[in-house]
Amino acid sequence: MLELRAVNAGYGTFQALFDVNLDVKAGEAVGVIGPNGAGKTTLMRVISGLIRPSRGSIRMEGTDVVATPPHKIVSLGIAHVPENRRLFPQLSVDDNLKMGAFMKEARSHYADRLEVVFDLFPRLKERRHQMAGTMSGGEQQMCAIGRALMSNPKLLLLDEPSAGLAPVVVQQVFELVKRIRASGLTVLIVEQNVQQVLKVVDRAYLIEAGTIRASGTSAEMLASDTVKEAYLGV
Amino acid sequence: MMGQGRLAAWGIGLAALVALPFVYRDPYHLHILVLILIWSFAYTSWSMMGRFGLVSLGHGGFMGIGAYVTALLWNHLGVSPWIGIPVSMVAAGALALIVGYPCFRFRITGHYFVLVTLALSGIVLQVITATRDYTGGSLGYTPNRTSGNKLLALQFDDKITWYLIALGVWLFGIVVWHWVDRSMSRYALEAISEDEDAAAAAGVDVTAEKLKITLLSALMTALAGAIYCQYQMFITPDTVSGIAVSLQMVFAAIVGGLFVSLGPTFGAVITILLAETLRIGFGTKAVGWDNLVYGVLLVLFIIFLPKGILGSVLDRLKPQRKVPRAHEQEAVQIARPGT
Amino acid sequence: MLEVSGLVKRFGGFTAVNNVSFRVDQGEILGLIGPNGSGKSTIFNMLSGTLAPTSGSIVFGGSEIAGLAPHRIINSGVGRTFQIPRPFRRLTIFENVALAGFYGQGRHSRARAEEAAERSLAMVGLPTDRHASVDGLGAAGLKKLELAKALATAPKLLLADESLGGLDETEMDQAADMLRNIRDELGITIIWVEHIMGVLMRVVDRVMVLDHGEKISEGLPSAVAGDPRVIEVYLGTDAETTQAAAAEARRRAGG
Amino acid sequence: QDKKIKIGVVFDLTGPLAGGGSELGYIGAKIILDHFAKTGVEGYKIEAVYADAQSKPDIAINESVRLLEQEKVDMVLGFFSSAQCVPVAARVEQLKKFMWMTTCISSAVFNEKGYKYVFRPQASGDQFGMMTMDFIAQNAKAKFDKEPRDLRVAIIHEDGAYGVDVSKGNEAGAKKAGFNVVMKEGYSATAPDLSALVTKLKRAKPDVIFHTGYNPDITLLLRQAREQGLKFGALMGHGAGYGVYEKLKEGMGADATYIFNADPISIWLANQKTMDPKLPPVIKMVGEEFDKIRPGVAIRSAHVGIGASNTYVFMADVLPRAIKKYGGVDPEALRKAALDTDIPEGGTMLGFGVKFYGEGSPMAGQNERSFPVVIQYIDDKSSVVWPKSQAQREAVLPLPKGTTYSNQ
Amino acid sequence: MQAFLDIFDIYLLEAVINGILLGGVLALLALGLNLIFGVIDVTWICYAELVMIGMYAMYFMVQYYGVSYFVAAPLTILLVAILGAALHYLVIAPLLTAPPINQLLATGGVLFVLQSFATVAFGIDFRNLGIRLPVLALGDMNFSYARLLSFLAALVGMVAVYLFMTRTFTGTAIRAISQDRQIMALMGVDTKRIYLITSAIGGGLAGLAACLLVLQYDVHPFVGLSFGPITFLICVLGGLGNFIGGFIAAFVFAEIISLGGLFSDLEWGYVLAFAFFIVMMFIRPAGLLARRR
Ligand SMILES: Nc1ncnc2c1ncn2[C@@H]1O[C@H](COP(=O)(O)OP(=O)(O)OP(=O)(O)O)[C@@H](O)[C@H]1O
Ligand SMILES: Nc1ncnc2c1ncn2[C@@H]1O[C@H](COP(=O)(O)OP(=O)(O)OP(=O)(O)O)[C@@H](O)[C@H]1O
Ligand SMILES: [Mg+2]
Ligand SMILES: [Mg+2]
Repeated sequence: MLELRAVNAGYGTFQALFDVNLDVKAGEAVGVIGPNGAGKTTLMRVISGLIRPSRGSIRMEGTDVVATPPHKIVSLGIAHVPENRRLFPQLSVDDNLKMGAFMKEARSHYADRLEVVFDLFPRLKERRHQMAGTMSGGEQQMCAIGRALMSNPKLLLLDEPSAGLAPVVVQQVFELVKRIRASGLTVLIVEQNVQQVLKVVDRAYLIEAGTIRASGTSAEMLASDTVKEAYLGV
Repeated sequence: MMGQGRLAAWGIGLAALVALPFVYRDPYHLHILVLILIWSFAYTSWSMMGRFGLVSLGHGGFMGIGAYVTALLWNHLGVSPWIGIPVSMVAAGALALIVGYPCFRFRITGHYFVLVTLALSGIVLQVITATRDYTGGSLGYTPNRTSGNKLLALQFDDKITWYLIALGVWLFGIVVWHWVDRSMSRYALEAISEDEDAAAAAGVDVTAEKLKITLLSALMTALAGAIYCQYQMFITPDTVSGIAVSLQMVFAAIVGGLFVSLGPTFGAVITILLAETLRIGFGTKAVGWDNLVYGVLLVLFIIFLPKGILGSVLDRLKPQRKVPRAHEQEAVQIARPGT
Repeated sequence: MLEVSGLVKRFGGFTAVNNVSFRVDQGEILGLIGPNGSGKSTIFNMLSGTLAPTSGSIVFGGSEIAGLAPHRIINSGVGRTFQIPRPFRRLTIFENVALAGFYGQGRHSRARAEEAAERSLAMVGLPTDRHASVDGLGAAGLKKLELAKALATAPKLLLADESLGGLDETEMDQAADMLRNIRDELGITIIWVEHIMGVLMRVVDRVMVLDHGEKISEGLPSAVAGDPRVIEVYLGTDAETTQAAAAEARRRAGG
Repeated sequence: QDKKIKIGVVFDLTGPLAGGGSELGYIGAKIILDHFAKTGVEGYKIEAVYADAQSKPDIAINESVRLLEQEKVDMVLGFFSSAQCVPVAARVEQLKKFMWMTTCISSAVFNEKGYKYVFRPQASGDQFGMMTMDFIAQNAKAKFDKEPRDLRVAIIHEDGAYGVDVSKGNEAGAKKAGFNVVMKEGYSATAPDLSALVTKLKRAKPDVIFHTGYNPDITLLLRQAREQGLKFGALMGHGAGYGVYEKLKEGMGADATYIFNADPISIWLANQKTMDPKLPPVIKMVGEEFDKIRPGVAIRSAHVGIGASNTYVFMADVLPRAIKKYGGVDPEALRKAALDTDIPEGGTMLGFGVKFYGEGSPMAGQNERSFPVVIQYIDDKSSVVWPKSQAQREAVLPLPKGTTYSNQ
Repeated sequence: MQAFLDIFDIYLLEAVINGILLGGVLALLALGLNLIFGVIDVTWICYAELVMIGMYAMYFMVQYYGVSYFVAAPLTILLVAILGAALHYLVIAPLLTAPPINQLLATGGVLFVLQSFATVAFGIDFRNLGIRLPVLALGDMNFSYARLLSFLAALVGMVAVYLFMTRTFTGTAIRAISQDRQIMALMGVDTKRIYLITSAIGGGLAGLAACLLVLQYDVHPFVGLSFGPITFLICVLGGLGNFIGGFIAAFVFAEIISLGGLFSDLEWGYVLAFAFFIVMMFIRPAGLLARRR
């Protein structure tokens, strides 16, 4: 579904990604792990078009993502839940969700999608008129995921969705990820919470200093020495 | 702190400035120089606040108070400017505190602060106009010429004296700028300008710090107004107060460069010389073209040299010590209070 | 040293903190946990003066501080970190901390502030180089900077809001040790808000649990970790790991 | 070596005053200066340096200083707004340079200042104010059928030097005539809304409104007056904005008819029979030149004539004398020559004579022989209606029934 | 005492109603500015100068080329809308990441440019459309149709803009864009397009204001200065981006100006209005209609 080939990207003169190759197949859940500053967020940004790669190719179901203008990438079926949620703090929950369905294709299904999202997150329905910026961290995370789901995507990019959430909610988030992929959605997820994430994904990549250091199925990764020493602090 | 070389450069520069009128006596050019120095001082005073994100459009008001209170005291009560100027500064300072305190207490920042202060200069302008029986209204106001002691009346006919006075006042402004720049208050104000809550959590009394700099800036601006009045011996509400004057300060300070001490001075030099040259250059042959060109240049400056001319030049000279400002960052994290 | 009673905070019609009372003793580390939106940060905001309580009293070191201006509260010996780091990007790392050292300690002298800055930076493991820019810091560095700023104000009570969110596990362990050291070496009392139970439970002496703005449980980590209500609203399936961590911590403390 | 006189000429070519009449004064002065530049004066070449004061006093000061000190002009000439003349005159006097004002009618420019080098052939503002009051006083009984003390008059004025000055004359005149002054108020000429002023006028119910203003305040006031239904018997304007009929007509259409205006007489209306025979050809020349610059203007504004005539007096009378009798064009020579001026009534295009108050007089520098006239605009023509000696027709007073503002 | 009571006459009522009608003018001006300044958080300090250009456009079309008023009006609205979009494209877009003060200054430069452009192109003359609408007389009180018209236009405009902003996707995107510009692309929003649309609407509203203002005021290059600052204050007084608030604030302001001017010199009306603004900022910093914190 999604394939990255020799992607290089960075900020100004600073290069954050070096020749990254990555594949996500339809219906898969893929995890990306790695220490702080490894380039995980940068990877997500490059896929959703927030920054352009300096070199390399990105294809979504055969379409060249790099050649697509950023605001058209959503239409390819890619939805990105950014790090730190990035809601519109001064808009109500409702309006935030509405923004998620801004695309022409999504507008006609707005009401249906809203129902789906409120089913997933009843809390959002309760708070639908509250300004997003005044909600607690967990509530905001729900809103951010809800917003991404509004566009009815095929591929969901999640950047550290569990950061700062209460244990039950972290649990819920991972449950959610399971459910989301059960519903046929493909998921690419970045996480610090390695133990947890490896339970929900099929495969994972370990990224360090902008390069892919290792990849494999969850079980392989859990067993891998590289991952253990670099990551699990064992 | 200040290196030997820089100290020497300042010394030589100053000596040259002091010597200038004794060597070069063209009265019109001296006149322009005096105006540049006085306005430089006013712009520097504005930038004391402006550089910390406290964009005030109320300084026209402070300048107007400085000029009018001094002149009114002299004409109506015969109070010498030597007393009148401090009184006018106190008046401007008091007004700054009266408006500033609630502003800072109630966290009025950004656009809101700009507009509250804009209303303030509107008020001062309209009050001067409305009290036309005392201030002459939009007609303007002339301090009476003294028949007695010129020094006591702070009225001098010769340009050199005025040049030296203006130079002194300007230098005073630059010294104060550096003094603030090296003080701990600068840290506090920079912090406040980025994030008031976080500054308060570091122990900064946000209201007090802002009030201090506002007071200082208002006092200096009032002084500039009074000096301008004594030099020109004529003031109108439109030339020393009101929104237009405030905007003029903001323009010049930004064009010159807000974050370097000589930026506002540079701004004064550029804007005044530009306006004069354009006006004289186009003369009466192409009426209105001078402002057209001035406006276009202003827009270009701000788009292409957002740190001001001097600021950008200095940046280019030494790129290594660049401390990026928050807004220049590509992806600014939005920190939200309370989460 | 801190005595909070009947603390209430309302936003419009919504009650974020409802009649919460608790006390913290000298030298203790109190863990404050609760679901998202349960009012933890709001309590911190009131303790540090960032928000004024709707009602209730906060007595710190024998005097009432509820509703005082934040800088007063900081000067009287409360230090805080923010959940999302809020560095001053126009200042260098050193200046950030020196600022807190100067103003947080009641504006004594610049020398004393710079000394405090050096000590705090060293304590959290950041470079004491005077020209290093904040922009060079990653997520972990920014959390450390938050802590260094709070320490530089020479607090008697430190309010640490989620210092660890977004850190990897090694970094988390380091941070937890750091908080322990701060208490042990500097004798600073700490209230710590954290969602990572495995780390929190190993460090704290006592835990308080909030839900919907109300206190639902309080006590030793092991007891709280076993409280069914806490498990229901907060810990979920994490309860086992949490209990294990709490048990281990007790064993270590006992042994 | 060429002998020449360099004259700095300052008017407002931009900003609100430009449209208020300053630009027209500039055109008048320039026509005359160009005329003399062709021939020279007593062997002196004439070189004029023009500057735009942009309707701002501080620019006027700057430009005057620049002209005198940088361009090294021998004198400055022109100036439209009294707000500029007050500070500029003080500056020029301080520099001991020569200044010849063509307009700037406020008496405040001279009052008790004791200037030596500043001269103004123009009538002063309070004379304007007195003149219109006198006109109404003489006609109150006949036209309004009211005793003076029953006649309700309102005095409103823009609050610049000019308006204030005229209103003082109005007030003095009203007192002398014994009118009932029901309202007196100043306002800033740049006020964006005057409806409150109109409401106050409605409440005061004046028979006659004495108004001094520039533009756009006059059209704004009269438009809002119409919209709010203000009624009165007569409207007396005093120069400035009221001198520019084109603008009144454009803003008010037919309602501009029957408005009175006190101004120096327009040179095209002045009685040429009693005039020095040298002058009519000059008047014709000015008219022709003006038509080239501004073709198709219905009533040539008095401002053009004021600029032209007052400049002409200097060029044709003062300057030759300075050169011949006092040997040059330095300020001292010009000043002496100006003080010697003695032109009888009928000796200028504006009809009045010229003789300056000398040192020691409170109005030193002011022409003691100037006077304005009252004209009335009727059907796109302006006719002198007062004083009797110059009158060309009977005044229409009060406003006829059926006209917009008529209170009949 | 008697003198004091005399104030309460029919003229007071007239002043009150005149205040309401002046409010209509101000509300109309504030409408477009509120969209630009209040919602997308872009400072067009030269907003009133766009209105000025629109007024000139009306003047020349109607007076010079004899175009009917009702044909000229939509053309003017279109013209100023294009001008608004151009302003954004040329001046604001390069400055979007710069601090807001730079926008203020750059558009301040544009203010100079527009003023002197008008001076150069149209001269300094005061120009008048010469259309005299009838007057509605109620006993001793008179009201001009021109002002009634502005009032209605402001009302209709406000409702339309409000509905657009709250009901449509584009409206929601416009409200969102100032809060997190970078993330808009993730929603499938072309930020450039949203900015251009908003600027064009803002310009169009300025054009609408111009069409109605030209019925009441002379056009000259400096006409913007009379209204610019007040319009900004009204937007803030009403609460930035709050259209109903802005509407009400315009009337409050106009009443203060009108009544203040009735009781004393005209300037005191403005002094009172400005002072009221400052005090209100302390009491209700988020605008007249905001709930208290
Ligand atoms: N806007 C930016 N400008 C410049 N450099 C950046 C920017 N954002 C990130 N970087 C740098 O790029 C590198 C990779 O950052 P990235 O955010 O992708 O890491 P990450 O793996 O997501 O880390 P974390 O776990 O902390 O979120 C880091 O060294 C970081 O400092
Ligand atoms: N300024 C505000 N206005 C309105 N509601 C607010 C405001 N600040 C916080 N709240 C609400 O108060 C509740 C408590 O918020 P708080 O930030 O204290 O939660 P928290 O316990 O810190 O959550 P988290 O663990 O996610 O950080 C939340 O529901 C939030 O929406
Ligand atoms: Mg990241
Ligand atoms: Mg929190």
